[in-house]
Amino acid sequence: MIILLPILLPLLAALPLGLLGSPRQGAIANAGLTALVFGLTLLVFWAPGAGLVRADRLGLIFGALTGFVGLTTALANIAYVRGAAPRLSVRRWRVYHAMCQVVLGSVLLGLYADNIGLLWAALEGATIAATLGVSLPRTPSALEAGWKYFILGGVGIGLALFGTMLVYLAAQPALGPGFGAMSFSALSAHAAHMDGTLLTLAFVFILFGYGTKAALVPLHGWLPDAYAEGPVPLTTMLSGLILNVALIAILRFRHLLQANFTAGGGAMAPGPFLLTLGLASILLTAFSLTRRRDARRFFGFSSIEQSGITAVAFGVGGAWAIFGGLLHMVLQTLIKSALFQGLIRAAELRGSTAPGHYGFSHLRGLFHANKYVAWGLGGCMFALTGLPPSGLFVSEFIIVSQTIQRAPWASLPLGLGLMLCAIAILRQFGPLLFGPAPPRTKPGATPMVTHLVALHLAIMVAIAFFMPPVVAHMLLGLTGRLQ
Amino acid sequence: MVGLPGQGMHLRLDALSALFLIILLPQTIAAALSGMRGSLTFWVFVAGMVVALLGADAFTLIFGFELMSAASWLLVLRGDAKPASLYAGIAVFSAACLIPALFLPAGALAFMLILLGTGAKAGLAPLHSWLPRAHPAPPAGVSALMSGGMIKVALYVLIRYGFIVLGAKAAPWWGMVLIVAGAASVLIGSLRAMLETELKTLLACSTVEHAGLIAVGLGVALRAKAMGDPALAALGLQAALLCVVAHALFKPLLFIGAGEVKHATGTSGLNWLGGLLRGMPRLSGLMLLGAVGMAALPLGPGFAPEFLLLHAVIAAAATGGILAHLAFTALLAVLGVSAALALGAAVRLVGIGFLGRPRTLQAAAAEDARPGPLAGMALLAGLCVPVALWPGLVLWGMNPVIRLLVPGASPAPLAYAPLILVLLGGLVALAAGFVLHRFGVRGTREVPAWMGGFGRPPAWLPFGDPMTQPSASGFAAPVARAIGAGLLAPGGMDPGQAWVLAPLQRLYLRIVRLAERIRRATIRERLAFVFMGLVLALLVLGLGEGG
Amino acid sequence: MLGFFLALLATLLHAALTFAAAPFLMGVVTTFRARILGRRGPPFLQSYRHLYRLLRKTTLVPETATPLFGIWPVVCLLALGVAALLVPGFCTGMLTAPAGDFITLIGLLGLARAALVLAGLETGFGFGGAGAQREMLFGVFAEAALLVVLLSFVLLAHSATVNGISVAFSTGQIGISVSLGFALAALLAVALTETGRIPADNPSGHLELAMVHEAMILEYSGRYLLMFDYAAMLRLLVWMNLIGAVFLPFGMARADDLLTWPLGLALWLAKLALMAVCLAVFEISSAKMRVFRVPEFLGVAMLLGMLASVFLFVAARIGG
Amino acid sequence: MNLTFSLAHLMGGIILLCAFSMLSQRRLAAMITLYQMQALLLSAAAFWQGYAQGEVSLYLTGLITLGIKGLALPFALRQIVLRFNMIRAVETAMPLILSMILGLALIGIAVLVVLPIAPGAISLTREDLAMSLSVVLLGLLVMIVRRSALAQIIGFLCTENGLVLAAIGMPGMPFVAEFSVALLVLLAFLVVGVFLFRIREHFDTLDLTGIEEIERRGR
Repeated sequence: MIILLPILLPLLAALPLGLLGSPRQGAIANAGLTALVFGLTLLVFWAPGAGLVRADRLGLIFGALTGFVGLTTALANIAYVRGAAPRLSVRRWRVYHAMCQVVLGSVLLGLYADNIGLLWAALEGATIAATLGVSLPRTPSALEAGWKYFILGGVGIGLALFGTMLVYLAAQPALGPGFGAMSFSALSAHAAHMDGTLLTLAFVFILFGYGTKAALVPLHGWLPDAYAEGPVPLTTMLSGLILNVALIAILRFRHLLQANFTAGGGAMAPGPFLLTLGLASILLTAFSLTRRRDARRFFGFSSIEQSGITAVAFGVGGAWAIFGGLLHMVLQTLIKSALFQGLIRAAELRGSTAPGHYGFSHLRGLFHANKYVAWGLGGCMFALTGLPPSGLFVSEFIIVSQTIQRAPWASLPLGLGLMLCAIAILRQFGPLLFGPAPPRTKPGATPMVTHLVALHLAIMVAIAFFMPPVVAHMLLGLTGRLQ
Repeated sequence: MVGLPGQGMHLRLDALSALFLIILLPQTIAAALSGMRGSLTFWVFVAGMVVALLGADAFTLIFGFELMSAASWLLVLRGDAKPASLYAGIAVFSAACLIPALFLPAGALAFMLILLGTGAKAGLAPLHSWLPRAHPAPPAGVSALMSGGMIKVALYVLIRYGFIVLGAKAAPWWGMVLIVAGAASVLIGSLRAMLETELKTLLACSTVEHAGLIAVGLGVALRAKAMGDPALAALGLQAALLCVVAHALFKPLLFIGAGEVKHATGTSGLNWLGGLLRGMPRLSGLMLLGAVGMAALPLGPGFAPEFLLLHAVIAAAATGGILAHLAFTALLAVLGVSAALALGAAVRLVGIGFLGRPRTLQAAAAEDARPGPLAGMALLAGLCVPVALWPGLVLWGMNPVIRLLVPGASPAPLAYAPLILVLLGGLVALAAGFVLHRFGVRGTREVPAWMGGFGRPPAWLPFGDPMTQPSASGFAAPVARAIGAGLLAPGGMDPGQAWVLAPLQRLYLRIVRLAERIRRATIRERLAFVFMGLVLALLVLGLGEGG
Repeated sequence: MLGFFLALLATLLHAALTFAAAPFLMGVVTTFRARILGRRGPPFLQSYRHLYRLLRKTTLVPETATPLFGIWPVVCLLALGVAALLVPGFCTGMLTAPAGDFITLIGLLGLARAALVLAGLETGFGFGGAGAQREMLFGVFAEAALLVVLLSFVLLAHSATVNGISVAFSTGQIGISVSLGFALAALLAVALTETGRIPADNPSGHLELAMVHEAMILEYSGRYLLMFDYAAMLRLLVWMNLIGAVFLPFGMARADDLLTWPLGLALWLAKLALMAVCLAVFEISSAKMRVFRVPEFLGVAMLLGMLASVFLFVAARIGG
Repeated sequence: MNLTFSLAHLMGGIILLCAFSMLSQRRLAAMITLYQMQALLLSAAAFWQGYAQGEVSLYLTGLITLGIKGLALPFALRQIVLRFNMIRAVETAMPLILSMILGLALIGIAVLVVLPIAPGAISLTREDLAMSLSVVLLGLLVMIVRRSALAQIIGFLCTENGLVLAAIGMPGMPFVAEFSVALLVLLAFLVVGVFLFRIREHFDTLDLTGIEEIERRGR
């Protein structure tokens, strides 16, 4: 079973990583393992597995994305560890690398699993690993962030489990007891015959459970702190990957509900729930971004916004909107990981990558320190706003236009929120890049990671604007089935 | 395949987009000559405008429009970070209005959104106050293209949607809304142009005025078209489109010139200039020509559009009920006041900046402009000449556009014939020249200025005491006292800033404070948010399914 | 062919009479004014002597003036000269009639004003600037009032050229209406301001601080001053012609009918004389206003113009 | 068959009662005792369901519950209480009576949500579902209305009990779920232990006000 390899390899490798090696060796091993996993995620396209772990197209695509982002993050991580090694003990670094691998493996499990129980277990594993990772720096604020993450994440996990059991219960009339009632493919095939009322109840719990992982408002409480306090490369994984798994899980359950609703099975339409949470996320972010003085917290809020946009897209429904939402997830993952890599470089140029060194006032005037890093980071920031030539323009265009057509009432808050967020991000752009640099700033060398950032951005633009029609039609067919 | 996944981009070239592309060309060349050739962002900016003009589907249109906004934002940011955020806000706001509008069913809501989106970008009141702050920020070439080209692209979108896409559903009151917005911009723009002392800000205010003039013309045409009066619609369109063409020539000219003034003297504040005509004769001559266009004086490029516009408004006053009649009468008064204010602004620009004595040493030592910008300005000035002297020809060239916008219209010939005026003027000049030559004493003698009988300035002030000269702000003081006090917000602030943007900003801050309170919640309170959300959802569920 | 020839002849006659009579008219007004005040006043031909004297004087150019110093008088003179050719005097239907659009006329007056103001700013001395800024302030309201008045004319006459308005009004179908009365009052106010007569400016005043028109040309001398002075005279005539053509169109000759010319000429002179007397009487019976009262004065004119337009509409509604 | 259901009902009801009485307790020791009772009842319920359904996995669940939740966890919690000298009453965020009214309302909502489910459609009775849902919600409420970290953890554990109560009622639910719950509790407590240890390192008590203090400093 090839499909088990990319999942088990990192999970098993976590043990030796957690017990052996210096930080530097750990980072290199981490990168090597991740490269292997990336290769495997590509290989899996030809062997999507069977039974409990059987990847569908969606899982495969996001699996490859996870592998790629994991790889670039791990590469950037080598440089990060080199600079940050003295800050933590060797044991902590070992735990840190082990947790990176656990997160990677659990995320892949979550994406590839066909079983709703496995999906849940995967997310739980990822949460625990990430909690440990976040609290590693052991400063009071890091502990606090980890504690928040644990409490809110734990509650979310509990709610998701309840939802999962309710889904199983709702599937009883159609599928009877046993593994069949927990398999996504079986559930989606028999969605119409499930108990609609129970399914709706289940969806509410799933939404609030996995919504906590996806950091939708009002379940977002853990995210900004976790972003700001944990080690940066781990934050990258958090921002892109765990959010993605949670959102895809929500998408899959939403599909069950929608199918049941369309077939007249007694379920409520999932749209209003998702739209409400999504719009709340976007609007709260819109008003929270301006006052942020710490760059990582700032981009943490931006992640909440992106989750909200995706949730709105899923809530709007229809093949195009879901396509837009998925495209948005892919692009935003690429941008965010590039952004955090750039942020590490920027902080390094200013002396330290420790948490607390990411204030905008500390980073400002990057252009005077290093032109390429500045443009890389600035490009990522600009890309987040959704103005062309950023790829997010395409996805946001699709989402907004679909919202207008399918849920007109939502378009006003959506447009307002997107607008305010974009303005808030652009407001930071000027000072960060071209503002007066703090005194005693020395121009720094151009690190290799800048190329990685550029690569991310190039891929992002290419995916959005140069998608071959064949691929686009294939994806639209996929989202049509998911609708 | 480039563009929206699975759909791509579609381009189209018709008479309307061709017209706007043509007016884009000379100013792009001029801006490139003025020193923007090497800037990638500048070319992206131009490309955005071209794509927006050529776009045949909503995606391409918005893509080009926003690319243009984004690139120009970056250019503004590099010039001056302060107005950049405001500019970005307006750019995103127009997208936020336009994208929904393109997908709404044709109707009043769609048109109003289009009007908001394009009006914000084109600097129509009440969303104009950003323009005088943002347009002067980037290098002169970009300012030129922003004023001459970018607002035209916004108006192009307005025309395309108002007349073609939503044309079938148009109602007369759409035109009235456009006219009101235009009239307000005309009045505020011209008044502020009269009061501003910074050269580029002054020009940007004048841009607001011209955008308003174009909007008034379009409004008259839209109203007439909806009322089934193609002749009047054609007249209004002629006025608007001719204004588009003329403004696209003389405003970039003026902006590039202003940039050169700044380059030569280190300042573009009128109160620090003066007497530039001596040091920069060629630049000053070209600026004078541009100022004639800006002031809408006869034989200048700006007069024919103004002429057509006034005629269109007068003709429109004869249609509709008593309210419309009153409105158009008031509109004429507004246009009259503004025309005179624009004349005053142009006169002040020339009279304070280029005539008189230098007010600073930099102004006294200014050397003529660099050849590149000068060549660009000369190109624009050369193109101004046919527009000024033979506007009929330009209007003839526009006929396909007008027929495209108002099917069945037959544009009337122009009643204003500058060539005849030139001929008459020539005859008068001949006669006067003959009299002076035959009977008069020739020759002039250079003497110290009389200065109302005051004593000569000391030797260390070769140009006299600058403080004795009328200043730019002093020149505008009577107007500021007579009109400004009534039309502008307290403190001479722009009403759009004081009564639209500032309250919005306060509202925003209030909500931000609320959001901060949510952000500062303790863990327990955050948990309570989750819990409340869940309970609320369950309640909705229970009530929804139970009831 | 004959019609064209007659029109050409009428135009040439109009041009000759206008350019020749302009100083005379100014002289008449000045002399009348003095007579009514009980002084003897200068002779009627004093203006010609004044102009001739300027013609024979050397022209002085201030050191601080720019090369454009000599351009402004020329522009001012040409703009008003062309305007004088466009406004019909003793007859309608001249060759220049089609080009004599009212708005073109407003534009030409604006051009002349711009040249005058720039001349005031040319040397960069205080009085010129003070005069220039006042002139600009007056212009703002004058132009608006003029446009509003024009609206009533155009709606009544269905023509925007001065010639067309004159023809339409002379046919008598319009009749005397309230709105024309308002329009007349408004137009008179604008005319007084534009020509620099008493409530707005004192043409014979010599206190620099209070001057408007004279202050702007203080640095000019010789033939440049000649041009400015002559242009001022032309401006007065243009305005009188304009008011005559619009409000007193009766008895105007038709260019293609030679027989009407004598009466037309006689009546034209009589109208000018009448207006000159009226102007003189008005000037001595009122005082010059403070600068900031003038905008109010013109604002009233603008409101009157709007009232004219409104009454026009009301009348049309009642009549139709 | 009738007996099966009524007994299961009875136990579920008592578990709910335990959860509800937790709301009314001010002292940690009493809360721990209530939790222990709840866990013991839960394991009994699991055994009973295992017997009724003939499922071996349910016996296993019952054993895990008995061993860890019924004995080990309360013991550990008591140790913490003793060591940190937290006998005194804990601070509540709102008046007790109000929180109990809220608890009642929550039970009402749980019933309201469960009512529309078609009675015959599923084998688990609606009442059982309503009870487990109520326990979950009450646990969350405990987390919100108590200011002490330990009390919050007890609330969290109560929520887990509710989940297990639902899980053991699921007919033929594959073993995955039970295993996961056990894993969750184990791991969760592990992590909590780590946290307690560290929070002990930085603050004098387990009271979360210390953390709230950091929060107030703001960023």
